[in-house]
Amino acid sequence: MSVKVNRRKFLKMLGWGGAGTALAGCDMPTTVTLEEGKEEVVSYLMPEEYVIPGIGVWYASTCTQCEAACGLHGRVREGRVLKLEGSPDSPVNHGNTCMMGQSGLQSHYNPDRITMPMMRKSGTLQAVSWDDAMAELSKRIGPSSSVDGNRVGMVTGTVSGHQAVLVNDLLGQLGSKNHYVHELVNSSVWRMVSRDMLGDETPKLNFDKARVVLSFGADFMGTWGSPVHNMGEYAKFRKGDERGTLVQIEPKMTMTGANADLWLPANPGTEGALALGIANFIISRGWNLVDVPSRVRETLKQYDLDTVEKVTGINVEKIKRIAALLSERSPSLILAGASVENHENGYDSVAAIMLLNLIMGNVGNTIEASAKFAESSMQPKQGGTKDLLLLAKALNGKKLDVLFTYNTNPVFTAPDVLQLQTGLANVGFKVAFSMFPDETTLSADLVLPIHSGMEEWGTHVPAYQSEGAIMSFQQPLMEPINKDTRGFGDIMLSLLKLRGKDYAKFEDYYSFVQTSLLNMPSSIVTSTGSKEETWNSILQTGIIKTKGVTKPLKPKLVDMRYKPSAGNSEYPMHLVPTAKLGMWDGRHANLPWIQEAPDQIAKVVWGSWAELHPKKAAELGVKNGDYVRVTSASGSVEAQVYVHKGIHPDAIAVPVGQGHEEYGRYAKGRGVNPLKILNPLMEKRTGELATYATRVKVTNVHKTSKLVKMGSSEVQAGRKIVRTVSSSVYRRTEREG
Amino acid sequence: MKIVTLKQLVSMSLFALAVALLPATSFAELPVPSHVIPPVGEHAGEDVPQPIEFPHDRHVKDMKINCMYCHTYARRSKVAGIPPTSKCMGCHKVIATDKPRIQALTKYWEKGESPRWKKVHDVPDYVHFTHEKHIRKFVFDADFPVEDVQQVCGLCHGEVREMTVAEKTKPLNMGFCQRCHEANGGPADCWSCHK
Amino acid sequence: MSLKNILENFSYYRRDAEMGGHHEYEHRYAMAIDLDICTGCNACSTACYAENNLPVVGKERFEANQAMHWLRVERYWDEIEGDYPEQGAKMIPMMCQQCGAATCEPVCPVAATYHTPDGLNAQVYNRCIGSRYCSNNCPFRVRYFNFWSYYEDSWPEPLQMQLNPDLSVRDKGVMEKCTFCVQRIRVAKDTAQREERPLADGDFTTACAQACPTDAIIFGDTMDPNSQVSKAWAKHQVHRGPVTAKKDKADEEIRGYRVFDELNVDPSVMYLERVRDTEV
Amino acid sequence: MSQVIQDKVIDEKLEWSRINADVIASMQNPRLAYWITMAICILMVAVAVAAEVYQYKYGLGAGGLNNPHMWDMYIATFVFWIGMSHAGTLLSAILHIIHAQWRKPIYRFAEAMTTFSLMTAGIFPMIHLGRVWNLYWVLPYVSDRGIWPNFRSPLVWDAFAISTYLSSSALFLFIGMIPDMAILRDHTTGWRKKLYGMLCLGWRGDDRQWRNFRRTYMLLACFLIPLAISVHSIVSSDFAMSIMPGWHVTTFPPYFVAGALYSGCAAIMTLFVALRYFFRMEEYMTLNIMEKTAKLTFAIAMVWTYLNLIEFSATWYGHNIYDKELLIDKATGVYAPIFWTMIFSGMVVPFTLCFQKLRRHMPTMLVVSILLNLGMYVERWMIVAPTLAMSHSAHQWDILFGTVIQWGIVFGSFGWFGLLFLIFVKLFPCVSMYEVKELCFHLKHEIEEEEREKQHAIKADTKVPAGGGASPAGNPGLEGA
Repeated sequence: MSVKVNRRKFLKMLGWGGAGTALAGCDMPTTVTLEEGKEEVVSYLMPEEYVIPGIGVWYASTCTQCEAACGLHGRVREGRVLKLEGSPDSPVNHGNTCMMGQSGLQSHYNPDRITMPMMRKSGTLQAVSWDDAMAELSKRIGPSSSVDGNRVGMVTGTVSGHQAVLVNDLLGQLGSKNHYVHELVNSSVWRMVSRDMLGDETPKLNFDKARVVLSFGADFMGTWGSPVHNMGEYAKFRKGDERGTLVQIEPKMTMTGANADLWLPANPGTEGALALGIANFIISRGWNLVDVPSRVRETLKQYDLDTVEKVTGINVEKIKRIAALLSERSPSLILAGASVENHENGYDSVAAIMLLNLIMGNVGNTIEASAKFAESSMQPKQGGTKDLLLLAKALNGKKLDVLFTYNTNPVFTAPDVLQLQTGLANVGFKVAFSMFPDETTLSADLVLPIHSGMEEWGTHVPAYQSEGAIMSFQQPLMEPINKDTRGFGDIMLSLLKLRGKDYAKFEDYYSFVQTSLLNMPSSIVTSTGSKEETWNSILQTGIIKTKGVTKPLKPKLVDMRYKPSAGNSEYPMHLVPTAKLGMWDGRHANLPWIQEAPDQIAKVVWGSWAELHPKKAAELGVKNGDYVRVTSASGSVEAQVYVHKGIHPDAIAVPVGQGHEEYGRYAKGRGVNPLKILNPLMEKRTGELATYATRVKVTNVHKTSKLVKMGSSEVQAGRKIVRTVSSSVYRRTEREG
Repeated sequence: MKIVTLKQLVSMSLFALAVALLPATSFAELPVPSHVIPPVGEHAGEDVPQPIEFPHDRHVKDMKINCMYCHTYARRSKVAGIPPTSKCMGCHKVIATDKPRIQALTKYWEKGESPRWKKVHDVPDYVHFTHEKHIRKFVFDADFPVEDVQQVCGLCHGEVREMTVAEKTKPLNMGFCQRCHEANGGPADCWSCHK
Repeated sequence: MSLKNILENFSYYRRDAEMGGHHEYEHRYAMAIDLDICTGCNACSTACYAENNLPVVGKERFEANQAMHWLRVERYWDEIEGDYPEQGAKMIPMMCQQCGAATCEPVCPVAATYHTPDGLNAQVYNRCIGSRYCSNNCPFRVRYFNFWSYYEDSWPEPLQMQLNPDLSVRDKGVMEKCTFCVQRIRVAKDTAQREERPLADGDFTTACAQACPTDAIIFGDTMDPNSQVSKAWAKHQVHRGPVTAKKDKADEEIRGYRVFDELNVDPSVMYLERVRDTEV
Repeated sequence: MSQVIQDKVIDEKLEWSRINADVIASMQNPRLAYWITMAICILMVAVAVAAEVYQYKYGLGAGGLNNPHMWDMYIATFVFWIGMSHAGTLLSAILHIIHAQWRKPIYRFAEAMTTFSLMTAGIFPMIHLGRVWNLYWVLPYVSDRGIWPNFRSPLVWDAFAISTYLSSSALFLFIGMIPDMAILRDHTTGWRKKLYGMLCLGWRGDDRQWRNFRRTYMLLACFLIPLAISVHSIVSSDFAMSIMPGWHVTTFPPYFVAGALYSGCAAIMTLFVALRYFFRMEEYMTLNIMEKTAKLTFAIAMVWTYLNLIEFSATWYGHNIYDKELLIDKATGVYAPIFWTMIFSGMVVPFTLCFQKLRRHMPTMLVVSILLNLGMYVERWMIVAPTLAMSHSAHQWDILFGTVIQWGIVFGSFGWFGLLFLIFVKLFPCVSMYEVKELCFHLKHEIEEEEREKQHAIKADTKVPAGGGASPAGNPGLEGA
């Protein structure tokens, strides 16, 4: 078949390849017409021993698609990275990947990448040379400049490893303390509660040991913690000698919910009450394995089953059943996720849920202390939405003159009411380190195009350490596609060199990483033989095993100030802005594969939709494909309806990630962004943005069009395509045996 | 799957027969390795202008350089590979440096580039051809003297030793491959060659 | 093959699946997919896009049911009276089942789809003339046709650099489908041959199986009795060929089944029934 | 009045010269109506060509085809035209063999219809092919690559069957026209004379030629009949050989053949009325002939209805959930209106043919025949589309009503057929002159026979003594006397 177009493209690519590592693409697609001399072949200048054209070579690296820091193997052939696979050596993902990891290729080869530094001249961003860009930087923040450290800020996503060190030192050098770490998809509240009640922000969770997992809105397969790792653990949990039972309680069915044995929606914001109710019931029956002080008993007393049923809308029998389950099949593992954390009472709800873990004796059993990376400066700086609020305040209070942005897109994720965009106008000099023209980047004054994760050296320390404290190593899988991009590390180094002398000895980030890795104190790494051997093993495995620091958990109770969130007559519905595996917080909206991959539940592609319960849909008189308007106190969005029963009748779920105003051809102007209409509500005790607390009203706008989703029939219509069997039998055999 | 011999094949059609008769002569000079039933088919190759007019005849016939000395990947990979410039320079740093072609080559070398050669022997992108397997079957597994490897290469590449720049003298189309496969017991499964 | 060959071996070629087909199989690649731990996360599907040069068709063409995902994760809801689907959703990764008695093979006018000695259901792109009969005759509906010249706008510069050179890029008018990543099989065989050893289980696996975060997909050769997959098939009493005697249901642990087995197409993919705890 | 006279299909007193004159007149100086119809046809073809060019350039997606609807109107229309072609064979060959005289005035255009509808049908496989430039791979030619078509595939059988059928029916048409060509050669001038001179292959009309001619004609007729049957059986196996619900039906071959004859006869009735009206052929295409055609159509309609019901009941009692679901969905789902149209115009409308008054009322017959054809067309659609829309995999269900491109091409095919037919009627006699003459000749003789018998009867009568003897009351001739 004729693939002329591709052939021409491949020739171009060879032109590129000729300059560097790529070699005679002797089997690139060609046309059927095989006239001689129509194609060019370019040989190596100098052959590298291990590179044989036509044979793929695998290099170890690290995935930078989310914060989990999975290990990768990249298949490189003729100088192009063709396929990513999980690295079996990595304790994070054990050789597996998720759809985001697979799509890493597309963010690397993305047609919308920024190829030149850009500077704002007379209002518009114009391409400039790196020299000009660096000159501008030194003018603004160099030693000669009159920059005031306190008025310099940097907003990043989660950073760890050597990046964290550099960011830290740069801000330190400038005398700034304003490092805002913003992640929309986070579990900050859970971390705060674990810190307070267990003494460990990210305790190790042993799914495989648990016989029951009771998850309050923790989409641990999708967006909670380290998804790929969790899914691996989940498989063990299911395949153990006794098949574990998963109970999921959340207002909108997530991917995790879709795999639950029992899925229930409690009234949004009342999960805490449910947890306390269960706790109360368990204690009243004396099923608890760990006793609690009487004052706690007293507080629990008020949560008798009937009250709880009234509050949560979950039937007493179910509650009893869950409680019984927890006691019958101890040890269990009880988790809390986004839909619980991100309410105004989030902290207390999670605390209540954690209390269940304590009384069921899971702590030290299914919940253990995790090893922490010894070098604190390299530990991941995990963020949440708290810093977003702080940033907005700082901006609107005109507290910043210089702002660096890296690896996060606050302009997209911030609700309109925070007025981040206008706030940014108050900042004199905004520098964006970015691969893509996203909203934040395009509002900057200086845009520095950076390497993709497949062009850059680096180190990442996973926030969630499952087996000892490891550091995941990232090495380039191919030459930079654009000659005018630079590594984030390199740029930071050159900035650091502007002032201090400490970094003068490293001519680039690579040498910095290498030297510091090879010179790590033996208190951190046990070096295996000579430096060269160590380095080679690092390159081969992509994993650096270190001696972690493990502090034993010390469970303690926090005072229960739990209050269910109040109703609202004007805005009767709860808005559920769901992040999902794939789109994540919207950073992957520019990857065609992610756009075309159907949502795990609704199976909708290439756009936004709103999930409604049939009851509510009937009330509104809408069906699949009809448009509804979702109005909150601070704005409104319009989306097509997808009706299914996996959602609370009083909730409407709009997925996060679409609705970009910029961000390249695949994302721009596609769908709507529910984050924009969130009310500026705060989680009372942590100060996180309460993303699930916004109340909305839904109106039928009497507009309809075909809902673009995969698959037509919602049910199997008598076909036995997916068969289901009851697990009761397993347990019986097991009990007998 | 059962494979038939060339004799049976000829009965297939007069056309095939006609094509089959042609090359009997063309192999006169280049001795055919006894263990191979040569593929049949002729192709009038057009001469392709190359950045440097590389004289195969000098290297192969006069200098007796083995094909696989330069096309070094042939026995290891699906592609034979164009020799890296460094390999050329290995000799031509000292040899025949006065010749214009060599000087042209040296220019490339100094610029740190490789010449952009034009591809002469090519198969469509939906064909999966590996030099390695053919070399293994007809040379190494057959204990055929490696120094005579050009006879094997010649089966599909013609008498390169007589050419300056390479020229396509075999059709390299499916009929050509398929007949040889049937004759020499190559795989007859579509997917072993098509991708 | 030559006409002579056909005539000589005619009786042999017309042996149908019940008689083991017209192949002395060298391998019979198959899968075992555990629906209990399949989370429906779509990693397999995306991995397939990456491995097999699948074009991204865009919203309009997706709407017109012209998407090209060789592996799709189907999602079904229970038909329930209650308010909520308390047992979650039903997910199943559906790709070409590489049927032993494939219904697509006999109907292709030009024999562009046929059975390989590896027990795979081959599709030879450059032979296909696009009569689309094969797809019409596929009960699983897993054959995808190039209704447009997708390649023209699927890989804008420099995305096309990611294209896998081990596969051809398909043009309009050609039928295509999951191949069990035959290019990987090919590479593995070449490597094994190079190292002068037989092909071993786990030498290679399909893109989907490799990506799967829960390792729900097992891929291997059912003719190698020690391979993971044939063990799984044996354990769950699923056998090659047409549907035979009922399984002994005494052992409830047996969950294996093949979709549309009643049609006697002998699929090479065994699914394990999804388990749900009905006591909670 | 005698039986012979009563249902004689044509007035035997027609002068042979008159027959020639009338028929030749019908071939000359076309009227405005002709040109208008011609223009419409050309327009339709133009539209189709434009659509096809677009589709060829951008791929079959332009036709709205998708997964699951890999086939759609193209195949339905293909089957429809193949079916259409059977009527000609029926009239010209089958009735020829069983010596049904009344076919003679009308079989010529029926035979032409066969050829042209085949020429139309033959286009569709190409239109619907993904890579039509490789169409020849379907044929078993000796290839340098040593590969062959898949002889197990019904599509390959199609290729053989249709090409054979087309060529032989074209031949049959031509052979049947030879004597007329000669007549035309003698009565025309200019280029027409040259043309017919060539085509009549030096026909002089001597005994030897007539003898050979009759033999050849009979031989071809015998050859054509099994061919016609087989062709549509093979077309039906395109569906019956698959495992799809609603396609995998054992009764498909006879069902398709019946359907084919049915639609063919309906088409003949339509053209009959049209030609009769436009070419003033009242004397040749008489009401009696229409009656006979109508009766024949009714009989076939009943056969088709019967087979249809068989299929339904088999599905209904078969307990194959896929088939059953599909049937129910056809009758109640999105396709229901179309399905019931088919049932109505295929099973109910034919009963109008039971009434002589209606059979002899041309406008009614026109409407009825068009209804029947409509019914037969949607029947084909109801075979192709719903099965694809609702096959085994519930995930891939989809309803499809085609796109402008697709419909354009489908309508264009009718224009194409019309175009060919219009050219034919002006180039060749749409009524077989020599056979009409035969017909008159035979009739004359039969009638003279009767007359003679009558005379005998009367003579015998007079011999009988008055009041005595049995009167041959059985003889209808007496009433006449």
